[in-house]
Amino acid sequence: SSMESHFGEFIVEMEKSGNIRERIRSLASEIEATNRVMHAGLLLAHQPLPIPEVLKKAESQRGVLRDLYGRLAEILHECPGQYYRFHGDWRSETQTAVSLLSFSHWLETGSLLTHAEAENKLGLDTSEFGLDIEDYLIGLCFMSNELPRYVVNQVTNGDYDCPKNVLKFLTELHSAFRMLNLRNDFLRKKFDGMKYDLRRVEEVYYDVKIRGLAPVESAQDHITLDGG
Amino acid sequence: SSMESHFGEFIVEMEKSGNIRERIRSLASEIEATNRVMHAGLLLAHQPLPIPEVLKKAESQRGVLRDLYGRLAEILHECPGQYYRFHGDWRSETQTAVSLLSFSHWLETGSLLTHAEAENKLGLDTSEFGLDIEDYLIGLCFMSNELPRYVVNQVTNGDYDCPKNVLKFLTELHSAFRMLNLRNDFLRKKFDGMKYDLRRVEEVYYDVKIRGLAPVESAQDHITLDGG
Amino acid sequence: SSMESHFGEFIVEMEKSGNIRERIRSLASEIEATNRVMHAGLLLAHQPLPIPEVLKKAESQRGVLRDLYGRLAEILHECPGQYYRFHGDWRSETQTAVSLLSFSHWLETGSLLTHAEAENKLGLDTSEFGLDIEDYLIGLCFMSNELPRYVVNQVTNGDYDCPKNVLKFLTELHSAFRMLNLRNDFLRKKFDGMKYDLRRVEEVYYDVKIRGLAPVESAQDHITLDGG
Amino acid sequence: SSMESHFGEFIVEMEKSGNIRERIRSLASEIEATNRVMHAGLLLAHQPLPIPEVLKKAESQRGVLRDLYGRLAEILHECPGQYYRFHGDWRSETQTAVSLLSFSHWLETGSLLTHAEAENKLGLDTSEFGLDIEDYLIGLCFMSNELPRYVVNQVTNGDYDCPKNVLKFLTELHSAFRMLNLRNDFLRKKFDGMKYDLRRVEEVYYDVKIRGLAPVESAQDHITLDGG
Amino acid sequence: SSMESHFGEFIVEMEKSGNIRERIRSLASEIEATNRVMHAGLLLAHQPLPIPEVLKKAESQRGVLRDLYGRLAEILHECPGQYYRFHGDWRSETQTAVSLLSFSHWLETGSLLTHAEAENKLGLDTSEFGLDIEDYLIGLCFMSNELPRYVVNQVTNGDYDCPKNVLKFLTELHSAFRMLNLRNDFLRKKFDGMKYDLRRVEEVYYDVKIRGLAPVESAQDHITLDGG
Amino acid sequence: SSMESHFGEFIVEMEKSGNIRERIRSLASEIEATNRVMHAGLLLAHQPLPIPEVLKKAESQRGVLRDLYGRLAEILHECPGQYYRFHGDWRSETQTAVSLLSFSHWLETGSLLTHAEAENKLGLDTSEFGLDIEDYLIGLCFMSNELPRYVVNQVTNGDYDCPKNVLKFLTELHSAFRMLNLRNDFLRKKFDGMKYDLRRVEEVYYDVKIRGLAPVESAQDHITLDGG
Amino acid sequence: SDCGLCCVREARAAMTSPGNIHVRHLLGVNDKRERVVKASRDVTMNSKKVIFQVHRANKDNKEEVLSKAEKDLAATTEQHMSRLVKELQGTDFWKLRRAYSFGVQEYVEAATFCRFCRKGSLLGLNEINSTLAPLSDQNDEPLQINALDYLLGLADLTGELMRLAIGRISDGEVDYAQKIRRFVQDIYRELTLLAPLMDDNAEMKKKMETMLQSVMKIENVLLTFTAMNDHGGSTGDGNHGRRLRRT
Amino acid sequence: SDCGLCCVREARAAMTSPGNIHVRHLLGVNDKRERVVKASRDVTMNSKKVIFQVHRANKDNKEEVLSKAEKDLAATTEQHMSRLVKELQGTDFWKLRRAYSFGVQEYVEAATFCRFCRKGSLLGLNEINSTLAPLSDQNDEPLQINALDYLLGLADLTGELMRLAIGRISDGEVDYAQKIRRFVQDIYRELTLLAPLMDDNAEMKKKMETMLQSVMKIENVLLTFTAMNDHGGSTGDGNHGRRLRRT
Ligand SMILES: [Mn+2]
Ligand SMILES: [Mn+2]
Repeated sequence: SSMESHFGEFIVEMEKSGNIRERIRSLASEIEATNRVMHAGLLLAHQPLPIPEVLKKAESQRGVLRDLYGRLAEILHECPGQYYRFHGDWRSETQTAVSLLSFSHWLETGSLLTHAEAENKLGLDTSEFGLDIEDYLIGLCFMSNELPRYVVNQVTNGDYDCPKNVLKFLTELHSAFRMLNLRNDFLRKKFDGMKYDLRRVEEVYYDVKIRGLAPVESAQDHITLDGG
Repeated sequence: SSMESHFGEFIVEMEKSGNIRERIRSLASEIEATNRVMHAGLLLAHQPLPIPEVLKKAESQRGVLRDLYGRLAEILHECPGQYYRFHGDWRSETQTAVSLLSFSHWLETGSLLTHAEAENKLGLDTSEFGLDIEDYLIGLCFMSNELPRYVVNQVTNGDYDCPKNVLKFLTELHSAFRMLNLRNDFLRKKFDGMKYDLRRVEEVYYDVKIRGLAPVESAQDHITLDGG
Repeated sequence: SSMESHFGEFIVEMEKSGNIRERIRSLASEIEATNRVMHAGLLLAHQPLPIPEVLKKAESQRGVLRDLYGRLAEILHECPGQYYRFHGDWRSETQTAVSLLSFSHWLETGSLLTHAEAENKLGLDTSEFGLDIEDYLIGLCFMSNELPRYVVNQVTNGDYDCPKNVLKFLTELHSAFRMLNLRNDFLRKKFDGMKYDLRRVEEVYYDVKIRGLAPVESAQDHITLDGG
Repeated sequence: SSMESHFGEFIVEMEKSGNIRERIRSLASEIEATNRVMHAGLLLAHQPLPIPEVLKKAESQRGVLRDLYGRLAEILHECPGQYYRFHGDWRSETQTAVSLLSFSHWLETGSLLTHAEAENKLGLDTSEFGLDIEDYLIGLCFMSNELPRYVVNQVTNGDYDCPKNVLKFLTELHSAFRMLNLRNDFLRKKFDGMKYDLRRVEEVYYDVKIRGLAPVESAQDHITLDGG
Repeated sequence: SSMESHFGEFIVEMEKSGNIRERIRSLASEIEATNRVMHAGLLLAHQPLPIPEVLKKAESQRGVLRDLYGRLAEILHECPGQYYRFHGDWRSETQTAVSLLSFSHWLETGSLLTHAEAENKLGLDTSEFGLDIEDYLIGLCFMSNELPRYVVNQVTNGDYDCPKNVLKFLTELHSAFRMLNLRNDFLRKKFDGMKYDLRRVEEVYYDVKIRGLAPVESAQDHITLDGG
Repeated sequence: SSMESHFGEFIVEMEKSGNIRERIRSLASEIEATNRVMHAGLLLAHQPLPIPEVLKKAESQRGVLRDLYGRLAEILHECPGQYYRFHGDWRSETQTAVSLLSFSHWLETGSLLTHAEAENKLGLDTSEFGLDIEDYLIGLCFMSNELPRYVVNQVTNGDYDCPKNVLKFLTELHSAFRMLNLRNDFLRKKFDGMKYDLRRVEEVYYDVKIRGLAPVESAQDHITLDGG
Repeated sequence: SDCGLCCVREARAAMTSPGNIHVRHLLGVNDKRERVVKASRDVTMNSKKVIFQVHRANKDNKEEVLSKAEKDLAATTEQHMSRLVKELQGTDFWKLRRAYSFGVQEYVEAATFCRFCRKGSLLGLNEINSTLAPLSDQNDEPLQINALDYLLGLADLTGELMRLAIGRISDGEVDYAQKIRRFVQDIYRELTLLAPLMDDNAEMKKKMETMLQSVMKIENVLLTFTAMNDHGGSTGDGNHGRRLRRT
Repeated sequence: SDCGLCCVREARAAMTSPGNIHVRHLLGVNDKRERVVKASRDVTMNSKKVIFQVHRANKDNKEEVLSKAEKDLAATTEQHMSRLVKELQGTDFWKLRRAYSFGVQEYVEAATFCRFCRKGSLLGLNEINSTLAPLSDQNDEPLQINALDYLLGLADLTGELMRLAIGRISDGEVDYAQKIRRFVQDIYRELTLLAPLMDDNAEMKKKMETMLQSVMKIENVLLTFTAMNDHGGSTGDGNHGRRLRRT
């Protein structure tokens, strides 16, 4: 019938998009597995090991991740303009990846992984397939959640410098986030949680400082904190 | 700090997309209101009124709808490639609109509103902002859900021809849908519900026929049904 | 201390409003008990009993209800302007009361209990303590939910007139509601449910009619339905 | 039909109250935004900055807040006796506002912002549209929640006087609250949380004192504490 | 470490069984697709077509099904004793397959597909990988759900013999089920549904009989029915 | 009907037990209020006041409490054997009462309030209405939760003897609890909390000791502590 | 070490007094609750079997099937309810209620179901409790099923009656189904008054909803089967057909 | 009547073949599942007792208490795990898993807890399974605890280790607590990799969250107790005090 011929047109199109979705989902689950391995590696940061050793494992996954995002980009190039159609299928994995990359970046350099650096580490180019800003920011919130535990364990492992550095970093990050006018959504909720991380790190820093364990501050430190 | 300047870049971008989303949501709620008025008009089809009178009210909203979709298209033209980013904000209203347009089309012509006709009625052009196929198909499922009630009320109002015609239409629609290889998602669930509509219409046709109320079938009818 | 004297001022005021709330809650639970007895009485409508007998029990509670609302009004007169402060404590009971009163009114007269009549039956005056319109409307929705079951049982009990009358009443009620521009809230949700009641009654009417059990319609009936 | 004319009466009334609610909600979200800005300013109190500088930002928002509450009052004057009908739409924002105003007041003066002072700062007059006592009290509880963090950071920043002063203030506030006979509701729950703030401040005071960091107490101090 | 090697073994094991599960799920979705095709064929039974033609399409899928179950059996042979570990992944598809096979068997022979015959048609051997009895029984319930629709459409298509035959079959099936002690909730619920099918078929049978459309019954028929 | 009279008996019974429950709940809330007053008195223990003065207020409530439990016992005598039917309605208040009584007992005597003494203070006889052992034990856990705060404040107030005494008491209490087989989840969780109290008290003890503030220990003390 | 010992000593002393079950439970010696749970599970299982047995009855085998079901019920009473009776006394009825409530509810469901099928009437709580009395030779306070468990069991009964009604209609016993409808409507109405008065009525509230579904299922089936008794098309000549099957 | 009979006849025939447990279950004759549930409940109860027993250990009574706990564990194995072993064989392991899984998890928790307290090491699944082997004299396929239940039990173990760590710290055994921290961190890390691979991992996902809470509780307690070892004020002269107690 004419109805059948009409529906016939849809078959190809639905097959095509269904196929793309399936390939994306399969890639997303590979990304998740890679994240898992990287996460397990970074968990060693809580134990008294030298940082380079901790980073080694995470680093080894970075190539894998880059490769997977490369394959994801290829698929998306097949269907221009449909980035956001399939976004839901990989976004949560990307947020986790950002949180892991930014945590290991911070361990290594003590500074924030920028949006551009994150895109770079994932091998993304901003032209067609970039890193969604919200995903980047949510990833940073997830990273922040790891910091209080890290500080606690570092102090237990005898590193009394750590709380002050983390506090400085987190205070700056928190106040940078506050500049954004967040809607009442998932990102806002995650950001609201960041204040508990900050408070916990302040507490640990207080504990270290009142016991006279923190290294003596120079005047310069003060200035940096004020501007944070 | 450098972190602040880095976050400063996000402010503009997030403001911009937040603004677009707000405008889209506001349009979507206007579409919803228009759908309600159109729906109220089509509900008269369940009462013993002449079809043209029923369609009059619905028709008057078509212009409004077209205008609203025109404004939606304009917004989307501002942010090329992001159709699917905001799709979730208007898709449910569009599905309802399709269901109403296809029901009134069927009342008027007895035939299925095609995808192209639906786009045309909504004033959409396929180049940038077309009607998503799944939304179209879900709209048809919603329309199918209205048919059993329509048949029951028509028979109550003394129109014994109706069940047979509806049955023929629905049988064809159902078998056209069956050609599609649906994933396990919302559309599939909606389509699975269509069989209950079909069954109910068959029951009404049975009621009418066993009581000798249905008009005598010609041989030709038989053939058409066979091919359905 | 000065803080204590400052807080001392609050004690009296909080005691007072706490006391009022307690009395209102206690009254509300008496209203609920009265509703329960009235409801149990009206459940007899589903059994083959003469209507007057069914109504007798419900009627006997009407005096009790009126008395309780009288006492509620007295309390509210003690704290002018605070009707809505305590509204949440009795509104659900009032909605149930409206549904029961309007159902028994319909059983008796076949017509809708108006807002003014409902206020009158509850002994409320509109000046200070009236019946909130939304509570009234929600009560009507609850009443509508009872009608399909009533129709089913009446037909089983041999009353074949019933479906048509109920259908006429419900169709009118439904279309009157549709005139209102309801927000997306509780009332809207309840109203959306009314369409299932309507559909079920249509089905029963269809069953009766196709089997030739419904009394023959006069032309006048048609006209009334058309205008519904 | 008569039913339609009956419902017609409701349309105007529902439109009116719906419109008021919408305006109130929009104002409430403006209040929320203002609170956010004020909060961001007060967060600087946790860093080693001079108090006046911290207060400057918060103060600048006080005019905005006052203006917004003025507009809220105007709307409520349109519908006398319905303060509590819409109370739920702005109460949470008002509680936050009270917490911020009382915190900045305490930073400035070291004393509690009274209910009358709070009304005054918000530009409310008690006749028609006053500050609900519970909202005021909940606001104080929220303020109390900020104090432990403040004390911890002040000590970290080298101010060893702070714990004692805060402890004195909080002990008095807590014991003033205890005079109230709170029902089992939200306020009670918030107040119950205040004891954790008190305990934490006691702990910090202990830390400072056992290390001989606290300034020597005079006999007078002792007396004040005893009476707290 | 030894812990790592110990857990490493589990990872291998879990990956292995995860792999098996994946292969099973993929097979299950192939079975589902095959069921859909077979179902589409059998749906033609509701239209006025000769039975052999209807069965042809279904039959063609039987080989496919048998092949798929063969591959399923192979996978299960790789992990002896773990039939029930993965059972949940294919059981619903198997129930559907049984319902389709038993329906087409009944269309062809008028008799029930036994458990052994079902296993045979699926190419299963009872030793390692048999057909779970509950799946078989649930499949029969699903088949029963199709019968009322079949009867209604057959009568509409002019076959007045059909109701009596179906009624006899269903009555026997129902009374056979009654012998089982069904404590399994799902199966029992499905069996409860069979009562509705039976009732509906009976209803159609009486509709036909009352109008003198049914072929003349012999005395023997009566007895069987009453004793059903 | 006989059914009505049968159910009528249940209504009487349920109303009776509902009435009992209401009276018990009302008593429970009086007990709670008394506990609050007693608690407020005992909170003074955290300030530098002589113990007898602190105990005076608590003591004055003991008569009230005893009276309330007397009335509770009377109600329970009306429904013999139903102690545990209503237990949930007063158990939490009783646990609090035990915690307060045992805290004031410890302040006064330095020893543990035994189960028999607790029953005695509440005026309970073990025959019909005794003190449930779990309630008693949970009460002790609650008391333990107060001790760290007490120790901290006592040290702040200059009493350096206190930590050692509390530590000895708590160590013994903890090891006594360890003898019990706690499978009850709530009690076990509370007991887990006791470990934290113990740890905190120990910490304060060492803080004091390390600074030479604690009175000189004899060798014997050491042994007891180590073995705790 | 005085403090600790006193507490434990006390508990140990209490252990020796056999009536003081809560202390012994606390010390992990007493497994009464566990035994009650096990007995309750057995009561549940066997009661379910009785109910299913009753569903097998039809016009022809009714006497035989019902007798068998009643015998099974009696066996459940003697073998499993008796274990509950032996374990429970006095304060246990309420203290351990959660451990046996489900079993007792299912038992009430089975017993009242048998009675309805036998006599068409409601088996009262007193009657059930009087059958439990002889099981306790040793206690002065024999187990009494409380009204709450009885009413909760009754609520479940309506589900079985719904199944029964639909089955009876399929067998042509429409009048019997009408009788069930009336019976179930009455129970529902009475429980409407009672449910909100019951202790902790969340469970009952949920059952009330299920019960209303069951009542309406019966009503809807009866609608098409009795009232809608077709008269042979719009000519409406029929006083034959199914209506003849009713008597 | 052919149709009905064939179905039932088949079922009845199947009943006579003892291996075909699912048919017999369906006909209500087989109560194996019920017996497995009961045995599992007993295993749970007795394992919990063993765990609590181990918590009573301190430096002084460690040997005595641990030996008693190990004896109780062995008794649980012989008296109750053996019942599971007797009931289960072959396909039952997976078909009836839900009926015994909780008991086995608790048993794993108890056994691994004993081993950690005794030797500070992780008791492997193979070791547990080898203790079960001798219990089955009749089966050729003796019960093997599967990896899923073992890992789920291990997840619960961390909760007990958390309690142990806090208790040990209060007793001054800070180094022991450090050892527990390390052990629990390792388990958590390994399970991070494993959890998502497990069948139906919703249960494990929930346990992972609880486990992280437990790990962090240990870490936080250790923070204040070791690192924060106070040096006697800001003068920081101290190399004495608590630090001396560690060794
Ligand atoms: Mn049941
Ligand atoms: Mn555990």
